[in-house]
Amino acid sequence: MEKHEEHTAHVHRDDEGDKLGMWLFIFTELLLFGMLFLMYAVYRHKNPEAFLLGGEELDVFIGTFNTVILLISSATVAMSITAIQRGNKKQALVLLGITLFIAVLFLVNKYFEWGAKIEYGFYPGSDLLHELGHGTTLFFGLYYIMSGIHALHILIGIGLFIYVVWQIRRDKIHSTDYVWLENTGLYWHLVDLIWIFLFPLFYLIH
Amino acid sequence: MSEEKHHISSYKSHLFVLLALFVLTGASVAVTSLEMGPFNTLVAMLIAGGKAAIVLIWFMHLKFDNKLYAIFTTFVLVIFLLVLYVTFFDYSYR
Amino acid sequence: MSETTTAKHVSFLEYKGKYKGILGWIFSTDHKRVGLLYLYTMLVFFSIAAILGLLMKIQLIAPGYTIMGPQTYNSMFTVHGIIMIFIIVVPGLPAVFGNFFLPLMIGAKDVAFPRLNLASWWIYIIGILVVLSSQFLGGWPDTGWTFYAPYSFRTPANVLPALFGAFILGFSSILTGINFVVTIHRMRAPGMTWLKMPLFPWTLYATAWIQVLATPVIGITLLLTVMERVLGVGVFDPALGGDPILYQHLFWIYSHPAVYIMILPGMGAISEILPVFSRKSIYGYKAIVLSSLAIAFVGYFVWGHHMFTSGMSGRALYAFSFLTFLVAIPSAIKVFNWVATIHKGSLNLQTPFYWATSFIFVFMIGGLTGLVLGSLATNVHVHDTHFVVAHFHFIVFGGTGYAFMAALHYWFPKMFGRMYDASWANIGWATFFGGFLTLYLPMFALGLQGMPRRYYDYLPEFHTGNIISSLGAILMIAGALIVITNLVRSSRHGEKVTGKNPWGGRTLEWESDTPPTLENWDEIPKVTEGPYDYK
Amino acid sequence: MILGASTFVEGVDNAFIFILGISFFFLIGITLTMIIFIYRYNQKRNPKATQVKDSVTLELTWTIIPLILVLGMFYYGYVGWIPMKSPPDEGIEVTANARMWSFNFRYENGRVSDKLYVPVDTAIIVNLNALDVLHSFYIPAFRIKEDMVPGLPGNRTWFQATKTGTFTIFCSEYCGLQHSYMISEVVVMEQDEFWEWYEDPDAMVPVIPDDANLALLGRQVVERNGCLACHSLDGSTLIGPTFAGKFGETITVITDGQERQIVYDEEYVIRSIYDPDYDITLGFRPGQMLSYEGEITEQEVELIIEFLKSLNE
Ligand code: HEA
Ligand code: HEA
Ligand code: HEC
Ligand code: CUA
Ligand SMILES: [Cu+2]
Repeated sequence: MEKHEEHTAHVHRDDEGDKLGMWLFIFTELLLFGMLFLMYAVYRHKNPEAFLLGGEELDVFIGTFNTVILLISSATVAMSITAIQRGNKKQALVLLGITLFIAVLFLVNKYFEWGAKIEYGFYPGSDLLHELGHGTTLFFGLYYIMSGIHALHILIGIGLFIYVVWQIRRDKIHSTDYVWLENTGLYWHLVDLIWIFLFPLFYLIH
Repeated sequence: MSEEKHHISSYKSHLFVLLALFVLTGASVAVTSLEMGPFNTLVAMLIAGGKAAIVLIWFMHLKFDNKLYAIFTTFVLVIFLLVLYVTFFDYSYR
Repeated sequence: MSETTTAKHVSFLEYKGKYKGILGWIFSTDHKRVGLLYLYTMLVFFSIAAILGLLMKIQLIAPGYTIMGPQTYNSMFTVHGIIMIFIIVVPGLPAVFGNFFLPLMIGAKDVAFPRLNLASWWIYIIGILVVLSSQFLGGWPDTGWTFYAPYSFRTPANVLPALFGAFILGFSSILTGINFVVTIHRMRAPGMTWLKMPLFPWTLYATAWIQVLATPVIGITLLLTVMERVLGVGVFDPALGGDPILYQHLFWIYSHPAVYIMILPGMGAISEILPVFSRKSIYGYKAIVLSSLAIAFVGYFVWGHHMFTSGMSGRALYAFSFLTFLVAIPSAIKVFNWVATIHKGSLNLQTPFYWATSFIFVFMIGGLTGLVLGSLATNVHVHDTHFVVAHFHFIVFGGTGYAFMAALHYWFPKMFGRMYDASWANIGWATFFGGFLTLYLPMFALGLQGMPRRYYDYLPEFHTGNIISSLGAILMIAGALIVITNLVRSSRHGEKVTGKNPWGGRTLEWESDTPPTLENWDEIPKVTEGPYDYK
Repeated sequence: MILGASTFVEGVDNAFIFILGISFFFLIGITLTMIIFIYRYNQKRNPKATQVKDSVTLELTWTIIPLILVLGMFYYGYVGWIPMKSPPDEGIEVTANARMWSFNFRYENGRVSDKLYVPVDTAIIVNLNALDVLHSFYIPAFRIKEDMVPGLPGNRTWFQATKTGTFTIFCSEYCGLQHSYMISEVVVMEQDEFWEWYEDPDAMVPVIPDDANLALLGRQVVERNGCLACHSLDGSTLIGPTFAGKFGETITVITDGQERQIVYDEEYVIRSIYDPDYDITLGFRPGQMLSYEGEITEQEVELIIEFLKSLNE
């Protein structure tokens, strides 16, 4: 029996196409969060007072801190791309290391923040929320859902970064082939982008 | 496609962008303590929009990449805002 | 690539890769094989859902209990709806013919992300299994395919698998969409400018954008419904302050654009078939392109027409009604252009042409009754009655389904290298068409009389219509069996097709071998003419 | 069109006629054109196709004419519908309550009925209220339909009947198992007949004659309130536990997450009706049955108990 060539997919490389694909994926994410923002808008419109009061319960300091570190991590990712483009592997790895560290730090902060809230009695279905009424229930319901899904994205981002770091060390990602890093970077900026809106909407309303 | 020219942003420009983002973050925290009623949210959203634009344009490279991405992104935002607007045809007049 | 040129000349049906037999299919990244995988999967689940439809019609043949109790009936239309919408018509033409023919029609070797493409199929299968697992995890859901809050978290039935499965199916849809947009942007053959691209890829392009931009909405909505049911977060539950109408908004923000996901590729297929069988270039190419894009865009903002009686504000009602009428115009433009295309043609009356023209007929009925639904005063009367059921069967089944059949017959020789039996195909079509009209036309009358949908039982005054309709279902199933048997048989035993181009089509796919080879072309074709240049 | 008996009928039916008229015109016109083309330009008759150039004028024509027509459709739909959204200031107010799977109607004077009784030629404003899930209030003969949404205050519809008689009310929003049996009637009466009914003193505090069959009256209460949708009388399990042969038995319930044994006695039945989630019978879900507080009077509960007792015999 004659043997046929195995059909391999990646005959041609198309970085621009990969990037377009990533952008399209980002659009889906934007709309996914967009709908959560839409829900937020609707419920805030219906329960303005409760949302203001709910906002007071959240810690502006932790929120600001998380915003700042997330911004820094966005910058380090962007810089790591510059580093790779310049062929500076070591710098790229350091910059990505910082990003990874910050990503973990963000989650640790979230963990403590959530932990404190839950201990206090603010969690979906809790008696405290029940007493505080519908608006507050909604505020915290949305808070948990939105920051939870956001945290999930951070987690996925961490996974992607680990993969990218590994690939850089194996020299699979280098100064002429770095679209993986670029796309991971885009993804990470998206995570930042979402947070830029979550922060004022939940922490800064008084 | 590696033949296509790539724009390489310098570290310095990234740091400038970061600085701008810090300033805006500070501004939005500071502004919260002012009493402006409904405008508080508006201002907060405008600042957040500005930050988002900065991230999109510089960090996400919309300025230097194929213009297509910028067009698509605008288009997506327009759709989202219109959906939001149309939804409020219901909620504003209930 | 260094290997022997002979390898390239084996048809995609026969080449051997790393795996043998069925594994060579389910692990193949070849877009043509992936397309056929979708086709076979759909065939199976379409049959299941069709049988559920038939059982429902038998139940409705007389008032009261005939063959099942209300719980069974309610889960039947739910599962029927979920399968038909999320598993059959949403992936529908893009997954089958898009996968198979998009690269061929634009002169590419494969889609942009072949492995992702295969992954989409796997995700699709997983989604299906999760949806159907409810059968073994405590019974079928009974919410209707719309999962309206708050019933979907109040019902004792098991809705979680269905919600979760539909969520997974959404991913498959998104990935296909991304794949197609990138393919079309990046992989058109040299010389194929946007305006030299055939119409089927054009509609796939518009569809893919809707898939990318609308599907996440249903994703998050279903996820929230899951959370609501499990954790009681309160976002939709009125008992906790949530707004059930907001659920409907979110659901339809996806599901209305989704109906255009279903119909646009069908329209594209019809726009391919009519010129070929008229030996005449399509009338109003640009108008059809523009109207596809317009449908995709305006289609985002009309979702509220499913909610005219939901308790929304009056202002929202007329805004949505108005926009609904606007979105009907591009469809009208298409119909006129199709009819103009066959004007002065030299019509070759073959089965695909019959399906295509009957498509126009049933699509008009479906679309025009859509106008009845889109107008406020009339919608209030017929909303949630069998009038709506008739509307969407006409337009989903009559539209997408007929287009699917037309496309299947049209591309059949290219896909399998064999020809179907023409006389059986025509007999099948005629029976099917007759059955279809008998089945669904009476439902319009029932709806006007006021028979609500999702009714297990009905008042005696609705009896006549239901009897006719049920008999129609049986006739139609007979027609469908003829059509399907003929196709299945012919795919193995039909007459071999020798030439590349049995119909004389002018689009690129007809320049590939029959059936196409592994990588479609030895050399990527160069395009100089428009897609429908008949001289 | 079908039977119509309210002031909305004309506007709605006009919209129907306008839209369906145009639709039939296009459907028949286009279909005939296609058939003629298929006949005329058949390959046998017309072996050579004539290529036709696109014409922008033509494209614009068949964009603009349908556009004008659909704007007309929008207009008729709007005009037929706007009165439905503008209830008059004066009229009889009725609150319609829906629950799985029955309607009841409460009048301003406190009278509650499972059918909607209204006088002819009078505006009736119906406040729509749902207790558990979505339902919909649909009277085909009046051409009105509006969802009953739990937790949506101020949702209402109105109508003015023009004919006396009895017309069906459907629940047209899917609401679960017995959705198709959630049917009631609107009885349109002459004015004076209605007011007589409305002020019927017996209806408010029904006098139960000494020799009445209490169990039978109890059965009527149960039927009227739609209990039998969930509770069978033959021992089978529907949504809730059966009524048959239960009274006086010891059953297992879950109270506050704790299982306990309890006697199915009068007190238990009263609590089950007024506070059903207090104890949940083992094997059932809370939140299915809702309290009937304020809908079923204590007197009626007593009748129900008599009826339940009678099932043991
Ligand atoms: C393939 C899917 C598909 C498509 C393409 C459409 C197309 C349209 N649909 Fe349909 N629709 C569904 C699938 C689809 N629908 C489904 C599944 C439901 C029910 C969901 C559920 O509740 O379960 C539904 C329900 C539905 C409703 C809600 C009904 C209700 O629940 O009350 C409405 C209301 O406006 C509506 C309107 C329309 C309109 C105006 C179009 C238009 O796009 C149609 C345009 C077409 C034409 C107009 C015909 C061709 C033109 C001519 C012949 C020329 C002459 C034309 C003019 C003069 C204008 N549809
Ligand atoms: C694609 C969409 C689709 C299709 C094809 C059908 C097909 C059928 N449907 Fe379905 N239907 C829906 C989508 C569809 N339906 C939806 C979305 C709902 C709403 C659910 C809800 O309310 O939640 C619904 C609801 C619905 C109801 C209403 C229930 C109610 O409200 O009370 C009824 C009642 O009779 C019904 C009947 C039928 C029947 C008899 C068929 C028959 O025509 C089926 C007969 C099929 C054939 C004759 C084809 C046989 C073909 C094959 C075996 C192979 C196919 C091959 C390939 C695809 C390659 N359907
Ligand atoms: C929507 C469905 C539904 C309706 C309507 C309904 N019930 Fe129930 N009922 C239930 C369910 C479910 C239970 C079991 C869970 C519980 O105890 O709350 C129950 C429990 C009961 C019980 C306790 C029975 C036992 O075996 O433990 C009584 C008594 C009862 N219902 C009476 C009534 C009466 C009287 C009516 C009408 C006025 C009524 N129910 C209407 C669903 C319903
Ligand atoms: Cu109540 Cu359907
Ligand atoms: Cu729609």
